[in-house]
Amino acid sequence: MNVTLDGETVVKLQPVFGYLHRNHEKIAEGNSWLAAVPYTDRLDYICPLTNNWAYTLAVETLAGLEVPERAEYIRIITAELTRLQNHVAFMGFILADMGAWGSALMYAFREREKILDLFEALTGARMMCNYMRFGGCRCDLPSGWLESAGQLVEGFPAFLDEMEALLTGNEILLARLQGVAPLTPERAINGGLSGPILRAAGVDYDIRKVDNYGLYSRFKFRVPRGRVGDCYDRFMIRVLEARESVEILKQALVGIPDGPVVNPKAKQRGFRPPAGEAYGRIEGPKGELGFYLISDGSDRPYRFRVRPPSLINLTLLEELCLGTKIADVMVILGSIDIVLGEVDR
Amino acid sequence: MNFPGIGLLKGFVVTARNFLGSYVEKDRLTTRQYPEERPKLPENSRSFPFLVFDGEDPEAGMRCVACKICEKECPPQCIYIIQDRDAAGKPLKRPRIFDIDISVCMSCQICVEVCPFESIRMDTDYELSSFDRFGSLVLDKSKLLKSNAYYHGIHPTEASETDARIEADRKKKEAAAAAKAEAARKATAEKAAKAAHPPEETK
Amino acid sequence: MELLERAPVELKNAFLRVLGSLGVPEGMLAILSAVLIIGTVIGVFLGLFALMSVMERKILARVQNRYGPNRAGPFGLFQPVADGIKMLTKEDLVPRAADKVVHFLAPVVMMVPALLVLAILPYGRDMVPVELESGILFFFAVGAGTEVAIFMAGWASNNKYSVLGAMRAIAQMISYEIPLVISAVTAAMIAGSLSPSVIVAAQGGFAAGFLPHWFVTTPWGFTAALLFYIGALAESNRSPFDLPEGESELVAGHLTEYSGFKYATFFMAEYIGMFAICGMFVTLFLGGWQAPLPFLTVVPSWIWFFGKVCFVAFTMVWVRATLPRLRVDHLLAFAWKFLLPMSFAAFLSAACWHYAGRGPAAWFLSLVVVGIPYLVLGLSFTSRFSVSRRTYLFSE
Amino acid sequence: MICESLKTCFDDPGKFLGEWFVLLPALVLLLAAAAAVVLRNLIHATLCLTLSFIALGILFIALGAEFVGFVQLLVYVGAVAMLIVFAILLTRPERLAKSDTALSGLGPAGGALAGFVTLGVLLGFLFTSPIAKKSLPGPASAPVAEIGHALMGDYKAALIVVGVLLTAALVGAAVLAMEDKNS
Amino acid sequence: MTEILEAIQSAFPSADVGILTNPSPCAQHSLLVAGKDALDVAKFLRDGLGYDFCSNVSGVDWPPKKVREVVVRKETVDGVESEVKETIEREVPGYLEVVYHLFSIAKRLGPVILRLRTGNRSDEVSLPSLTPVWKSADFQEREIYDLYGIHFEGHPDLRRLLMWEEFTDYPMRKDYVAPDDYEYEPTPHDEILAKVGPPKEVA
Repeated sequence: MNVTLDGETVVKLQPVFGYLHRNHEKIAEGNSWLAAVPYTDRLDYICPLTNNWAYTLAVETLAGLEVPERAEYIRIITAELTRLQNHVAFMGFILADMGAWGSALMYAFREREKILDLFEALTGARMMCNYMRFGGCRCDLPSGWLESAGQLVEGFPAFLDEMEALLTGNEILLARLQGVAPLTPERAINGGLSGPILRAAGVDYDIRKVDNYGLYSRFKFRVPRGRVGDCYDRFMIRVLEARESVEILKQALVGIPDGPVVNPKAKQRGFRPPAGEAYGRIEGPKGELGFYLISDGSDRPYRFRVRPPSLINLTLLEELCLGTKIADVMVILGSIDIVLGEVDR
Repeated sequence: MNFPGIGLLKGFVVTARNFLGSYVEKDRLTTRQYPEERPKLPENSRSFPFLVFDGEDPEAGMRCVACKICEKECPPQCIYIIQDRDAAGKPLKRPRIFDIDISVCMSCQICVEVCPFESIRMDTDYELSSFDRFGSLVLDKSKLLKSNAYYHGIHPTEASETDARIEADRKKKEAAAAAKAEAARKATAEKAAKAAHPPEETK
Repeated sequence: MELLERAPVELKNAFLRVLGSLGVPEGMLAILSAVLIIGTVIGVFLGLFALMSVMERKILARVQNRYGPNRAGPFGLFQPVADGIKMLTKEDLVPRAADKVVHFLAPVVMMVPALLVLAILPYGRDMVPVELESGILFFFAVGAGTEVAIFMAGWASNNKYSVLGAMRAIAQMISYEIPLVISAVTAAMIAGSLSPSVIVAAQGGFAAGFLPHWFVTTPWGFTAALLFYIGALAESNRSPFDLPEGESELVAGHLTEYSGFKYATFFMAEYIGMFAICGMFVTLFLGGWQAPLPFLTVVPSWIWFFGKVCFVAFTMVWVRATLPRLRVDHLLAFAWKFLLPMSFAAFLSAACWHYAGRGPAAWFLSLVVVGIPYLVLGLSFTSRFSVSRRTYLFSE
Repeated sequence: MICESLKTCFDDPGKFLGEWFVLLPALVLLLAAAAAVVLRNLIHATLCLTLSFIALGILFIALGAEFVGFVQLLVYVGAVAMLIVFAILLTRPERLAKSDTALSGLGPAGGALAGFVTLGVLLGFLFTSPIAKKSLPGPASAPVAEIGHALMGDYKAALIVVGVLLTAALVGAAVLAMEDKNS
Repeated sequence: MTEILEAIQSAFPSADVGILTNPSPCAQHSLLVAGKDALDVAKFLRDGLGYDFCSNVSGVDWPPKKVREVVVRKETVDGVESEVKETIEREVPGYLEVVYHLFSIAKRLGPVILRLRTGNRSDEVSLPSLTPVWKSADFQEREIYDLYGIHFEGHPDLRRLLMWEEFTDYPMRKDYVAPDDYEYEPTPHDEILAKVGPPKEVA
């Protein structure tokens, strides 16, 4: 981004995009519906499984496919694991931005590696999972996966306490985060913010509670909301959400039923959804991730549009940064938590 | 008690615990010395595709029949198949050229899913870097072909499931063939029987 | 053990006697002994610098649950050799629009104070390279040279990042020099003289058999040591105060346009400066070469000195691994609003401790005199960031 | 003469150094001050000024007045030089490389004249007034403690006055800075 | 959806707003609004009905396409009335379209889909920008301008979002042909195919 300074304070700020633009939508329109799934891994490469879920959810609303219960449970478990590792990685990244030389980052990545190993055991790849299919998941859980996931979820609160001891009370961190770039709820809604940043500004809007997609209504979990909406709130909301995800995981790992993993009637290869359009969205770790699909009955999507939470959360970046110091610009950009794969698509 | 600086002290305690812990607990020292300690990959981890052949001779036992479904379905279009023809030019159920350009392949495993003949599977070997950007990054048929035993080595459960499925298909086909042969035989028998008695009806 | 204690000095004299017998004139011997001392001191500190550049990365790594450099040589000990060769072979770019002369002079001017300062540190029982009557004053007088060097580096590179970095560095060093000087003067006041060896001597002896008389054990001493430590961190641009060159948005501050061996000289000057200020911290508050326990005096004194210096350097790396960076206005506000009044409080409490007879009663009196301002100032400073105030609403 | 002084350097370096040592920083001082005046580039001029401060500090130390030398180094090099540099940096950042006040024709002649006149007056004063007659006092070996007592003892009033003056100056600077911040 | 339409028509009798049915099972019907009164409808939707969250803005390109229709025409052939089914080819003119998905945060209401259509695909390609109403549409409209070429009036800072400034064409349009002047990167399969030569036709 081009930042114009007057001494230390920011006068003008213009974000510049397009360096990682590979026109994901044009590629998807050239390939079949199934071939688009591996490309969704590359959108927000920190949370591949939630991207897959958003795309398959949109296709299921388009074609009206039902998803068996076991597949819904697996989807919720993998999505919550992804949210966990994304929020933990966020804590590490924002500390690295503030110059803490990577110690919080390394602890976060130590835990994230365990989650990625689980993904590799299930889907075959740590980050490029390509796991969800229309009407369910590609393959069932390997033996012993649930036990290791249980162990991980068991040990996670202890790790979160350690991270909070290192971070939340730290006076320097408080001085640098509190009171920086506050945001009012109306401005956040009008600016199209979604996800943890919107809830940090005090708006109670979590798509898992609003749309109740994918059996989320069956699990008891709380949605934290901030009051001031500054960088510290955005940081704390993610810490509290990580704890809520651990709650959901505990309930899901216990209650997972047996049964088919994919809807037997759904055809994967020559899949031709009926003509029409659909907008499906989920609560991704970074915000509302939506897919707007238009199909004209052929085996290629006519229009494949991704609603990128990272790009739209940057709409208010200039407004937040005016009048702050350079060191704050780093912290504000860090607190919005963007991934460039999703910003530029 | 909340006197100023308590947050910093707690932070120091955490880093100290990690510093001392890295000498004591195994969990707090996670680096793997790669060349010496190889990572133990989980069972269904995947790197690049390879072709499975049964029995000993790679060419003869190859399962692939060059139906080109995987070539169509591959998202980045990195598979090249040219069907084999015998001397008379009649297309054979075997690929003459089967190249996978692993510099383009994103190991998404869709070819494995769509292949009706269970002939392409995902390998786990990840040390494929080479100096030559063109020649050695395009694996031709000879480099791709690996025996079913090797397949059992890397993905035991998946391999046994595939074998079970192939067994079931073969048995079903034999049963169908036997039933067809049976029906054909019955039909010829009736025809023969009809041929034997036609004179009565024509009186 | 006595021999080991006097080893370095005896070695030097023996060497000189051999030379003397070879007919070298008397005058030349004096110069030679001076050169020998300088050589050993610089050699030791360069060795420490090399060791420190590896140990810092290894300690940081261990804090972050990983190994740190262990490929170059056993346990990565040849890493400094590798870094040195890399620095030597790297191309030394000088920007076209830069001010060539000043650009070249900056690392030299940076190196001079870092080395000069080593002259007055008491390394052993009576092993002080230069016995100066006002050693502490010399330390700060020469220390001021680094600011000039940083300005020269910042200005000569003719690039806006380095000017910004240099301005920040100078503002930071000036505002942290005052608490540094006052806390050093507190220790000097109690010891009654500005010369380091007298200060170390004043910290000799043991109270109640095992408690050493170090200044850090007294409440005013502990606060003065803490303030000196924070000042030291700021003075050598390390960890929470590495604003000038460590910022993620200031590229590398005043060092942006330096590469190759000039960058290595800056790097070396920073480390030797850090060791020098650790040495001063040890001399002023941790009892220089005094042994911590009575029966431990058998161990030669200079081992204690370098042991303590390494321990303080370890804590500096530990701080660097934990704390994020301060923002510029917090940095300056912290210096002027918190450190300065606290150093006056420490000064006052040292006086109370002295005039109340230095006994346990005096100990509590000075604790009170230092404790109250700490709580008052601290709470007023952190009242703005009340952690507990932030409650979060949860909805089902 | 050179070889004779070299000989003394061999047998008694202390005496040899003592003699020449005093002149070296004085020479550097003069050269740096001259350079500070002549140089066109302002920043180079400031750096030469700092060099002259350092040379003055070393001169004091060479004459034995260690305390004063170190204070000179600390105060002038540490703070005053920085002050001058900051002042230059903040006031005229753009036309800094080339200072446009070139030495016009009349300038150097007038300067030299003024220089010699002051030199004459100084020398005249030096040789005539009674104070100069007294022999140069030996290297002042006043230990720091004595200076401390003197400051706190008979020069108490002077110290307090200087203190007040300094605080007044600081307060003035703060008000000035405050003013143009919100103007 | 119908009550929203009534509300809009009661508020703006002159506006021409229609409903577009969506054949897919999820039945997310959309409101087709003419360009001229889009701003008023948008303000009304935001303030009147509480749809304050504009979640998604997408551009869609509908190129002109031939539609074959069966038309029943009465024809008197030598006095006899007869109906003749005739298939005539009608050319439906192409247009560019912008789709807004609106949600209400407070009332937690589902997507209201607003569609604006341009005159045609070549010269009349301007639409009123809704960024003054919803700030979130800012970057997304810039992206549509960049990839589709729809010019948004009233947009505070209409520049290309993803492409570089000098880029002239609109890549997401259906009739976009990728220029082949990008730095040609020799890919391995060209060589291999060259070596193998085109598939030999039957001799």
